[in-house]
Amino acid sequence: MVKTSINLFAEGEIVYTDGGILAEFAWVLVVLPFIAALIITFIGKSLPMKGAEIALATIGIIFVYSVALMFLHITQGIANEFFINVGSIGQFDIEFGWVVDGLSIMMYFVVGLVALLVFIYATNYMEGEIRYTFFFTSLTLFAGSMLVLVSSPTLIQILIGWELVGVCSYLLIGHYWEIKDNSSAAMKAFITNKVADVGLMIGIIILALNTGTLRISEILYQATHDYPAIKDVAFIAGVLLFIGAMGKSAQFPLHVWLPDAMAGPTPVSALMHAATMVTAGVYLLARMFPFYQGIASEALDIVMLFGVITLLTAGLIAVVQDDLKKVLAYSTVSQLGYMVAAIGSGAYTAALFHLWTHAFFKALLFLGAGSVIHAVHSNSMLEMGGLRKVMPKTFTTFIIGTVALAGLPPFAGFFSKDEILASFNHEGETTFFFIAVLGAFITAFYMTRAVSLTFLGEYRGHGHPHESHTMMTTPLVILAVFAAGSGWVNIPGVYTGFTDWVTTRKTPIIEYHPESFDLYALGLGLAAGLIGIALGYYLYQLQGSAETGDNKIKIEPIWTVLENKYYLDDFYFKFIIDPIKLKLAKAVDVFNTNVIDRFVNGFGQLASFLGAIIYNNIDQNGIDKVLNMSSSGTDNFGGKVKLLQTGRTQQYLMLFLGGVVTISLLILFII
Amino acid sequence: MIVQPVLVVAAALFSIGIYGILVRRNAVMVLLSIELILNSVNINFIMFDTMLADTMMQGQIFTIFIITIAAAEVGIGLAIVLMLFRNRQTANINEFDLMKW
Amino acid sequence: MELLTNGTGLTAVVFLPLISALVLTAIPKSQELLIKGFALLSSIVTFIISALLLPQFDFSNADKLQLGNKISWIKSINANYEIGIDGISLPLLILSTFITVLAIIYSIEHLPEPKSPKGFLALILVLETGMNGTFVALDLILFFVFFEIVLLPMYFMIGIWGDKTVRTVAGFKNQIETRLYASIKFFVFTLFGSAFMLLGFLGLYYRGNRTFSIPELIELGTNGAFTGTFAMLVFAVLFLGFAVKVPMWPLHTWLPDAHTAAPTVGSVLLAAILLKLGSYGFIRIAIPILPEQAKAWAPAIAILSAIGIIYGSLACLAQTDLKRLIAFSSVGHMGFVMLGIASLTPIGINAAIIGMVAHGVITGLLFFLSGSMAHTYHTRDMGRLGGNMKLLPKTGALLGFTAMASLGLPGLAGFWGEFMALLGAFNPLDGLNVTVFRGSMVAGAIGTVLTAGYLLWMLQRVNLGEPSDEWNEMELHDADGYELAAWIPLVILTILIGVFPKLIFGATNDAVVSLLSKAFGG
Amino acid sequence: MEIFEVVVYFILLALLSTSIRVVTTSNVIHAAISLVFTLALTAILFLMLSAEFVALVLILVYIGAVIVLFLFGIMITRAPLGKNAELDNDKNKKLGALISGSIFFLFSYILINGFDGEVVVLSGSSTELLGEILLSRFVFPFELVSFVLLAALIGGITLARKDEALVDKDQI
Repeated sequence: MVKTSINLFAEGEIVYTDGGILAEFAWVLVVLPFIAALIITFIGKSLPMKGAEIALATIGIIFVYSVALMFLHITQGIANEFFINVGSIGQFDIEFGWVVDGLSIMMYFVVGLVALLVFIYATNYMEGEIRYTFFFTSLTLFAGSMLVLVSSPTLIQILIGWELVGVCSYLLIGHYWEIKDNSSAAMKAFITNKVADVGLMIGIIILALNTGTLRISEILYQATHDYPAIKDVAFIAGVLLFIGAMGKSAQFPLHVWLPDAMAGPTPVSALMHAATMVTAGVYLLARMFPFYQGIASEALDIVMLFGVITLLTAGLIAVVQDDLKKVLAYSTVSQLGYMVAAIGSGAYTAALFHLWTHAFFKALLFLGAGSVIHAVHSNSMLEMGGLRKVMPKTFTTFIIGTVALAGLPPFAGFFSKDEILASFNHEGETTFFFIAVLGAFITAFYMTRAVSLTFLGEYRGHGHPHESHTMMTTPLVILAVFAAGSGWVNIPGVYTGFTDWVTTRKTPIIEYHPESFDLYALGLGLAAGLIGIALGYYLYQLQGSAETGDNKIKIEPIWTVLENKYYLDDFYFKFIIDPIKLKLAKAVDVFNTNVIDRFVNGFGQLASFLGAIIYNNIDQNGIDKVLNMSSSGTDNFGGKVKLLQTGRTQQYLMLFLGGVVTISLLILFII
Repeated sequence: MIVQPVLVVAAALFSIGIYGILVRRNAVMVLLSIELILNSVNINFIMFDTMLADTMMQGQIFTIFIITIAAAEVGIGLAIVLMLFRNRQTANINEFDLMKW
Repeated sequence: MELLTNGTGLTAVVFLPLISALVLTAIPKSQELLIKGFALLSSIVTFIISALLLPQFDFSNADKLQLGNKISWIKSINANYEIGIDGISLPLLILSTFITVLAIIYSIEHLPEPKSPKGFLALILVLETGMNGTFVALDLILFFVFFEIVLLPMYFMIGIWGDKTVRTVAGFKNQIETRLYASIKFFVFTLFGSAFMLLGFLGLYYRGNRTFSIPELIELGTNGAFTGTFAMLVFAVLFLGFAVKVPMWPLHTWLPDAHTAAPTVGSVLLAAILLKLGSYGFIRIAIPILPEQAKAWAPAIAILSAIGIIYGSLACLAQTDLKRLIAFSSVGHMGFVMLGIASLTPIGINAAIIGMVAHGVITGLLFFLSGSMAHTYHTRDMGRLGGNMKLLPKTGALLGFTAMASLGLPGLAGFWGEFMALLGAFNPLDGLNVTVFRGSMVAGAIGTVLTAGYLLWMLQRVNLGEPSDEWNEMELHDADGYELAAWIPLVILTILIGVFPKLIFGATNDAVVSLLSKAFGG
Repeated sequence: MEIFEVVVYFILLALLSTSIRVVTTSNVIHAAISLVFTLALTAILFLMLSAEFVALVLILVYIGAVIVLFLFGIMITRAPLGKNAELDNDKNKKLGALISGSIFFLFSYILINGFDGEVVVLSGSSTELLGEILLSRFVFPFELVSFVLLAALIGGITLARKDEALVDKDQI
């Protein structure tokens, strides 16, 4: 265990401590889930709750620990990092470790809280489902992988956490792998992320080679202190890292995996969309923010561009979805667009603030959706409706989530979205600002549509839905509290604690802090939200009917384009995946067997042909003949010599004595 | 007494014995020839014993031994010839060519 | 302890298996239990001796050749029995002894047809002698002898215990048994390469003051004794010899056939150790003795490696045969190893060594699993498999894990080799063509995506989904104790190396750095 | 030249002639009888060389026992009594004569050169001394030889017995 050797001074603005023993043992947060996963794997099935209790206990400990850290952080501010050397290679030290500062503590808390509630929810939701124990193993691993990612002080550990999250998502999305679509969705998620990871990997390689270190804090130090080597590659490295973030945080055009990922059980969606996985990209950008701000501001423009594109395009698709979970999925993509765009505009705190509030209300919405799906046994909103009477708790909490997402005061989304809009406005990005306002309108609209189709009107489905178990509704209630109140930690002009939390880190953050509400942005955003809700309510509740759903308001051909998700999937399959898988791979295989192998075989044939010639002409009729002649000569000679072997003793004796005499005479007289 | 003639006669006996072995066709005759050879050796032994005036008389003692062995040899040899005769009804050693190729 | 440090220990590691194989042949065929027990015991003893060498090995001087000795062998040509290990060969040697133990454990209950434990186990032990010997030999002739010893047992393993199905071969009129075609192809291909290699060795001998000693030749080579056309030719023939064994594109076509035809243990040993002999030869012989030529050839090697990575991955996507798919994946993975070597940087070569070890562990395990599955299902056709997770949960879970490890998941062993190779290729040795290497690196990075693609696709087809009805009547047995005993250590090793790569880097780094600074200065 | 030497020469001459007769006669019985004469002459020679005990043994063993054995052998093998042209292997005669002649030449050459002018001084009777030595110093070989004789006795009996097991029926 090696403590950081260089002290990256915070340049005076925020006073922080090293966090003491609590920070020193923060590795427990990371290691515990993996140990728990092992235990669940091996003895989980024999336990009374089939392993869920271990998962719950683990995540409970993590939550408590993160609360303790959070408390300590709020009272005194912590920024510290720890390294363990796991190998040296050339001039590089490969190090793992853990970082305890505002950003990571915020993430610990979010992951801990959301995961805990999702776990509690899942114990009931998944009851009686196939592979119950394995589900909790994966879920624990998922949380653990996310903690590996957010606790990492080195780029290499980020990469490790990054991919581990991907694998866990693969396991969880493909939970019902008996159906091919599900395993295909899991594969799609993994491979899309892998494509993005190539960007991240190359980005990390470039950064590492130009700074000579893999430690994030040292890279950031160099980025903010005029080191020439890193400056040359800042733009390309920044873009490459962002490509990585695009994969995990589902930015256009790499967002395609996320809606498909709804194939997993709902708790997985909740966890994945709220606290783990999709926030990884935003986290990475936030972690590297000083680098972007200091020397890669051109890359930030690209970040912002993609963020804005994503928030609009994904929001539009959400409007046409009939699947409740897919609406929420596209909503997540859209909200991630907000976060990424915020980072792009330089609003570090705003992005993280939105991540923070979004985690709670999106988890709430997903769990609520899960509760509904659990009750009606269908994902399609066309088979729902009128559920507010039979599922009052779910309905109430879902409404709170919706309002928070739509950005109405005093709910959480209002404050965070407003801060993002204010940042856009402040940066003078007028076009993007209006697109973001439009996004807010769309968000409010599709959420109202979802609520209307699901809870209002008459029930269109089968069976008799009823309210979910307390184990499922309790997390909903708790999350509703957070969805409502988590925005109050960063009210401009009143209390800006959140800003202090997340900016408490070793490398200073320089950004715009709104001193008070930007009334222009606030007004437009609020108006967009209200109009959206009103329009949605009008179209889907007052105009629409229970039988037909939303079929009335289709505007061709935009609707078709949206329903086909801009033909992006078709494009990928038609122009990338199928050519590779069907044509290129086949071509290579054919090349292998028919060209290279044929050549090799031809070589063999040529050799055997030559061999035949040599064999017949030279060997058989040449050398062999000589050999055969020699052997037949021996045979003939032997045939003659054998006549000596008469078997007559006297003859033998005669020969023997003759020999003896001859030799003796020779010795005596000649030699 | 001169030594040379006695030794030469012994050598002559030896050669005559060899001749007999090589030329005789009857197995018993071959054995007789072998006796001649042994006898020539005996003469040599006695001659050398006398010539060297050996106090241990080893020449004579060896001669006695040779005579004994010769007796044994004749016994066995004739028994073998007898066996062969019983099997082949002949004592002609040209008939015994089992070792032929 | 004296015995361990003066070369006796290393000699024992090399020759104990051979002696055991000889003893094994003397045990009557009916004593099956004794045969198996003895083979297992001797492999374990060999492994223990090699493990005992670890504390004797001076890790602070990992760049020096240690624990060896030098005895005159063939006086007339100045060939010596010169052995020793440094940080580069140590991990490979231990890997070799370790995998052999697992292979024999697996063979106890899972002998391929025709069942004759005596011959099969004896061949494994002979093979081990060849492998261990190659890793410790410091004399070109000795190296060559061990390099070739390896061929025979593998040839017989494939030829006798291999796949008996009849197939058509491109360009041949008659159908031929897979095992015969594969074994002959393997043998002739490899022999073809090593025949040239021997020429190269002889060339070095005559130019290099009539010595076969590798350390002496390195000393000469780094001081510029071999230059010009001569060096170019020697490197070319050495390249041919080693590249066939690696195998590098386009000399790889023996590999899929050999792997597909070989019995399970055969393909495990082939993938785990035999392929490493080639890349080890590059690091130990070709690069340090002929540094200038290595520099000249590096871009070509990098390009071939990049082609190999992409090509291997694409070929995998087209396979329907499980074992053939894994075999082609070896082409891709060894491409990463060679890309690392071609970069001629400490990072790249370290990456190559950890990549070799990781590939040995992971692909070895993959072949164990696929072999066992092929045995259980009597087919390797992925179109017929499916739902393996349901039918054989343990095997399926391990297959999933290993596939993840194989696609280079960070935190598992395979990651370091890939990532560090790309890292090395991005900034190759000064004076090398950066564009070529960066292009190869990007190709390699794309290769990682394709690797993930084919492995996940394989998992989807084999492991996931509903099992087909044809397995309903069949009695399928999940992994038994012997199989698990052979596989679990590999799983643990995969995780250990993945989490704590110092296990390998700790030994190799100093050796690699000193090797490169000797060869290229600085 | 003393009368003693004349007698010796005479004996040697007789030895030669009788021994030649042993191998040249075409009558089996004659051959055996000639051998008796040869041996008797040898015994006389021994007597003259003052080896009287050996001479007596020779007469007793050879003439008394061995020749009798031979005669039995001749009788049992049904050798044709009287002249028999078949007795010799005519093809071998010349070559045999050449070889034996060469051997004789070789030996005599060596002996004549090696013992040129050597003279023997005869001493008196030695039988008493011989007995002492034979039963003291050479007692062990003496006993051994008796065992050899015993073995030969048993061997001879075993071989010559008309045992069915030893008869090769295929050959009869």
